Amino acid sequence: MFEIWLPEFIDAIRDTVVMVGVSALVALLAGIPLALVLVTTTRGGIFERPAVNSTLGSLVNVFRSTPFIILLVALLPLTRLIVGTTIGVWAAIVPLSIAAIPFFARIAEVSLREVDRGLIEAAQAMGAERRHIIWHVLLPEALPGILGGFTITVVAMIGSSAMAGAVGAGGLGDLAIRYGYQRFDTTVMVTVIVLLIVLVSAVQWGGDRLVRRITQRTG
Amino acid sequence: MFEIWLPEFIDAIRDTVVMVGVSALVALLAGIPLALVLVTTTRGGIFERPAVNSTLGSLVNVFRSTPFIILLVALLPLTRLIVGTTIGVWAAIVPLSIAAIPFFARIAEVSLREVDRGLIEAAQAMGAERRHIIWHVLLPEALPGILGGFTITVVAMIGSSAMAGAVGAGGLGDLAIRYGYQRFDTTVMVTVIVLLIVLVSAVQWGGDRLVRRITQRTG
Amino acid sequence: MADLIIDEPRLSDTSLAADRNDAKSVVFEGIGKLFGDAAALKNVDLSVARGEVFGIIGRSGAGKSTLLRLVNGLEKPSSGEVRVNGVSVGGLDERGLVALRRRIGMVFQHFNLLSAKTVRENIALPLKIAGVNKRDIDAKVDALLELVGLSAKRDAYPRSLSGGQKQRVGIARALVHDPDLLLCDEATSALDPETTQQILALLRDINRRLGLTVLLITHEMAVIREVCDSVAVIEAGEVVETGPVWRVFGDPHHAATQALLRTPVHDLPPDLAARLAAAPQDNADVLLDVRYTGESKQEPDLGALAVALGALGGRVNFVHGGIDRIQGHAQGRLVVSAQLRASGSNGAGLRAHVEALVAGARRHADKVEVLGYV
Amino acid sequence: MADLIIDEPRLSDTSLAADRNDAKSVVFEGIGKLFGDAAALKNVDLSVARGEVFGIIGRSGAGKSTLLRLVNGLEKPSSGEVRVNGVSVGGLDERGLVALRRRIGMVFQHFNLLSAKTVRENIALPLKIAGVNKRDIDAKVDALLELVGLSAKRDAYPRSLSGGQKQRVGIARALVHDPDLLLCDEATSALDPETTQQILALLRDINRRLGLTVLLITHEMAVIREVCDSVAVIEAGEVVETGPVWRVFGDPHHAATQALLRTPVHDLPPDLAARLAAAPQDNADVLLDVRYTGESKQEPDLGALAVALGALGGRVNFVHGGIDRIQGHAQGRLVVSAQLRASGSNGAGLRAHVEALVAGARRHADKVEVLGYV
Amino acid sequence: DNATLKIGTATSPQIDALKVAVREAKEQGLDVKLIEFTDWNTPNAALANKDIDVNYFQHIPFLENAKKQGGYNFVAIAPGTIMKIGLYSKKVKSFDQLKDGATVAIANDPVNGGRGLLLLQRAGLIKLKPGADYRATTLDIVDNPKHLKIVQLEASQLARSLDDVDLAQGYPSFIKLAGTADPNSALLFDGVENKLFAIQWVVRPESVNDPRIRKFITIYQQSPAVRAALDKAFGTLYAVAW
Ligand SMILES: Nc1ncnc2c1ncn2[C@@H]1O[C@H](COP(=O)(O)OP(=O)(O)OP(=O)(O)O)[C@@H](O)[C@H]1O
Ligand SMILES: Nc1ncnc2c1ncn2[C@@H]1O[C@H](COP(=O)(O)OP(=O)(O)OP(=O)(O)O)[C@@H](O)[C@H]1O
Ligand SMILES: [Mg+2]
Ligand SMILES: [Mg+2]
Repeated sequence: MFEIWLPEFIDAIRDTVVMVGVSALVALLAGIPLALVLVTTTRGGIFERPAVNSTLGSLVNVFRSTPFIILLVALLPLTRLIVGTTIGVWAAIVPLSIAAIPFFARIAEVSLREVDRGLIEAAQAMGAERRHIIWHVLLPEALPGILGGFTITVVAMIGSSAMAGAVGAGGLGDLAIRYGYQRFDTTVMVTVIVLLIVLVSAVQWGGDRLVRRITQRTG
Repeated sequence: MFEIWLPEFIDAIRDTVVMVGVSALVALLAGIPLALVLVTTTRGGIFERPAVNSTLGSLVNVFRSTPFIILLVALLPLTRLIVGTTIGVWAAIVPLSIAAIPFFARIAEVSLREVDRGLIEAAQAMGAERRHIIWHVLLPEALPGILGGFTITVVAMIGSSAMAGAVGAGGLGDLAIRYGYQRFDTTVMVTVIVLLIVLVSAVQWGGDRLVRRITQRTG
Repeated sequence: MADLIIDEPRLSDTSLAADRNDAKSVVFEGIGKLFGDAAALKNVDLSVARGEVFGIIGRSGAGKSTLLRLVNGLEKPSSGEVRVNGVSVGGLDERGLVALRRRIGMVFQHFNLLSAKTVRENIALPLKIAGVNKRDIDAKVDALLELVGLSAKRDAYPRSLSGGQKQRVGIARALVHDPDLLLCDEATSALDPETTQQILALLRDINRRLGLTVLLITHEMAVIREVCDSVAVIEAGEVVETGPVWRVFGDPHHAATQALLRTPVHDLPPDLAARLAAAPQDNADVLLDVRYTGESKQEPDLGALAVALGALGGRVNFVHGGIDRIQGHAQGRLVVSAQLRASGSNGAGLRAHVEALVAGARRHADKVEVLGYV
Repeated sequence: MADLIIDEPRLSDTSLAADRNDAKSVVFEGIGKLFGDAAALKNVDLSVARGEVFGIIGRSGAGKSTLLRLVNGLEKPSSGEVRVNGVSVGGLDERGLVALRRRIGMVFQHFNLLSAKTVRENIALPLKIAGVNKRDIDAKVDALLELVGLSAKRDAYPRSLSGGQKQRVGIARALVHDPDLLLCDEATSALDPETTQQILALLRDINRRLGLTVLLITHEMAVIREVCDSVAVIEAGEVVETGPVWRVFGDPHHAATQALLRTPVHDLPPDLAARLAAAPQDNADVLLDVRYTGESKQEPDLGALAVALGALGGRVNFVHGGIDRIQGHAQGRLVVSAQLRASGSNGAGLRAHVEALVAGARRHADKVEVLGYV
Repeated sequence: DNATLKIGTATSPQIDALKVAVREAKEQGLDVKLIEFTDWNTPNAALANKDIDVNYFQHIPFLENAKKQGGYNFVAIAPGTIMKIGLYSKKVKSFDQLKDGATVAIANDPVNGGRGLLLLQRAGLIKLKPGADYRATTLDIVDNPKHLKIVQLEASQLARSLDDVDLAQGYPSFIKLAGTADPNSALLFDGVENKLFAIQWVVRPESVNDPRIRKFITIYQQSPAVRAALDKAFGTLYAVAW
């Protein structure tokens, strides 16, 4: 059986890694700025602007409220605009990213919110502009939490990517559902789930190690 | 149209609130102890036991790796044992809870990990046993982060609850998928999504308020 | 003989700095600050001259930190106005505030070091955000690390530093961008006396050479004596006493000031206090409290005092106390025991004898008081 | 006349405590502590008697906090052994360590208050975890709040406290469970002199009444003088000097100790230093450094000194310095200027004159030195 | 007895007709509860667990496979409707216009994915392993002369993909609801004549003679209102198998 399935597995692993990898990168690059805006525009924040904050907060809530599969459909036009097609791995990356951004932003927000007020004051006292505070205080001080949150996000995205099968993107999760689950092929299902566990464990292990490295130095 | 749909909507809201409410409670009650075990048994933790830690970490990874729908079916025997049925809202609560526990545990873990070492030392110095440290230091000091993480978990569960349709449980997300996604009924879909947004915003608002209340006092 | 008591103006003196520019550096005008319902500051009026080292003292919780934090706008006053170099801090926009703060250094009571940055990076930050080039930053940071004795810890993270090391990083960070005004909130509280001396010497040196104005909160009265030109005493949110250090310390008027200055040296040691009797006894010594306020600019004349006390009596012992020199004024308090040449048990005779001793001592000191008999 | 110089043993004295139980409270034996490659402590041997107030001083970064943290096992030694009440801390299991720690109070250098608990709850915690009932907790906490002057802040959270208020909460928390042994890491550094006095009086009182043993790190030498029985000086991780306070402070041998004691009072004031000449000039005063180590248990005889200095010369001025009483020993240093009755410009004559003055002064003091001429 | 009859179904446009039948049953004194699953396995699991009395979502081949894999002991007691599926395209008018390497979408669910492949084989576009039945997967393709790129999409997603693929398997009902094409415009239909693909009423063996189930099936099969609802959902693109 394995000779037949091996290429499928390899494809699936590649698809998952590409889907999750690219979307995670997008979520990281877009989620952190979003989290920063959410944290800094809130009441008492360094860019206090309650109107912006509540507008953006609502927008985030809209994306977080919509079931992923519906978001996926609703975003089809955008997906087509960005990647030129609505099917395949790249088409899945668009909704995956867009769902992951607000998710990760909320997680990063929690960590950013907990940065000691005294450190922000120290930066203010030395004449730091707000961008300096973000760059030199908020981000580095919240880094362990943000990284921990990113690990959670990536693992959650591996989960969501299973639903990407709906747009024919493939990947491990889709393989497990379509072949293993829906066709009662337990061997395939178990194999795929083991692969998923390995992937998730690798992500978790890497994330934990990084966090531990940082906190061992910085406290 | 509304006269027909109103009871459906009301049922769906009730189903979602029950499903998410009960599962969230379970996730809270089981996730926090799990997070505490993860944090305290790690290297340098107060219950340092690397073997327990990595075993439990792996178990958590297994649950987090498995696609929700597969988890749901795999858990059917357990579900029947616990709630006596494999269909409906209560049958959805079991897999929802079991998926939410490791998710929330990982989020809470991030916050618990960041509790100042000096505070743990202060408790140790006064002869606190480890359960005291957990109860009087780790939990209260990480509370804002844990609450923020719980908000994220509840919102994510509102999302996952859309999949409860697999056991015929209904709820808002399921309604949106069945009518909006599978039956192309945009009106119902949009209505349901608006309801979901209201629900999610309420959860987020409540969570944020609570966190703000706590941090305003405690810093 | 050269007169020791020349009131040589210190180079850091107000008068000199004022020559350069006679504007005030910091002015508090009618400041009130409420936290919720509780008033942390009430109707504070103070002004700090340019080039001056200005001390702020007061009991724990009096409002000192709050006052200091108003200067660079970390705290907004509930009423009143703070002006720095003539500019109202409350009226500044974001950009103005940033510009102002770049001319101010601040040492925090709780250090507030960035845990994710090394000692070097912490100290370099004010320069980095000001856009100074890397070479200049490195040179400046290395020089300061040397000055505060932390060269060996340059690449350590704050969590592995001792309390005093952290505090020194905070001090270096506040000085690295050559501020005009330095705010110190108990900047030497975690330092040993020797390191404290080094830091104070550093501050004094910068103050002297560059005309740095310093606002300094401390609980160590010795620090005030050492480096401050003026001092303000805050009690329950109000300024109860202010003026040149020698005057305030030499002759404290307010109960709060007196309480702050009542250190071990100024208090009667417990072994003496325990044995003090109110009435004279046979063969007893009289215990006198002899004070020099510095007002007279007279150096305490030990010979004359001893003669005055010993001429009529017997042995004159220096039991406790001391003389400090603040800004060239010698001031302090001596607790002296003078043997009474007893006139038997004659109370009236004894009393007259004591009165004569006191009168004699008064000629050579600012205040003399009978503490009791031992 | 009653002799003032009775060496009355203080109630907290080692000797008395030793009567009760002659075991040592804390013993450090061959302690080494490495952080990575860096040795924070090297071969430390020390012992603290039961009922003693033991001071630890040293430069910033010397290893004081590390040493203290070994006592309750917050830090594990890299080598050597710490024994508390005869029990090796390293050999204790979890339960034993908890039991030990419940008999030890600790005041942290950085307070370490729980931010999520009110002042009351912070102070109550040691009792709560020990399972004391609520009534007793409340009574005890209220009493302590009163003692440290924080009754008004009982329901405040730490973040709204001033530095000194936080520190007082830390002190109250360390005392609330009536420990046998108290570890204080700069417990009064953020407190004003008056509050410091109150806290020290409190410690002294508990020490006296209940035989509390105190290990105390401080940078305030006055605190050591006030409350400590013994003191150890740590320099670069090693104990370089230890003994009763009056002896170590009266006659410091090691350079580190001397440096720590060289406070403003013990240093020559800058205005004097600037005018000091090495050779005598016409009409000059000789500046003498007169020291009392307390070894002789003699009270400084001012009369005799003044006479000795004034008999041959003229005016005798007390320029600087003071006398402290440590454990009943009067010790300190007077900088005295004595007018030279000039024998013209005759150098040899002058020198003989000065030598005579010094010889006269030596009869009444422990050490006399010529500082120079002004 | 008059305990509520529980019917499980997988979400599909069938549901409206079933709802009509439920209403009629109620009028006739039979209390029926319809449980809609959004999954293909859980209706069988629920039936085995006695949480439902009958399910109506699968055809015989799917049932046989489920019985084998899941160890279920089920009986199909009556046929229901047969749905047509077709091959739709907005890009080409006939199969020979399909370019080399064209993208073709088929269903990703086990009930219909294989049917799609069989239809492609019938259209002469691919060749499957000999003996391949409805369970065929892309792995069973032995010949693909046009190098078609076959993607598998969710049933309802197929209807949305017509703009992005050259050819798609389609359910007329979804196409109708989505309005992306004329449901009748398929290039090729899988005929309703294949009774194997009729949806079955499936029960546990002990319920074969449950009068409530029989009564409900009768209503479903005979009610004109149900028929009208079916017509509304599927137009002419279905057949009844009874
Ligand atoms: N966790 C750590 N990792 C690495 N080095 C450390 C750590 N803790 C302390 N050190 C180093 O050990 C030395 C002793 O530190 P310690 O805190 O005992 O000093 P200290 O005498 O209490 O100083 P201070 O008076 O400034 O508080 C210092 O050089 C410090 O940098
Ligand atoms: N954020 C705050 N919220 C409420 N009360 C506050 C806050 N900050 C300070 N206070 C209160 O205001 C008063 C003055 O505080 P401040 O920190 O200025 O005192 P301080 O003079 O610096 O005392 P210390 O010498 O102990 O540091 C205190 O009673 C304190 O409890
Ligand atoms: Mg303060
Ligand atoms: Mg220390």
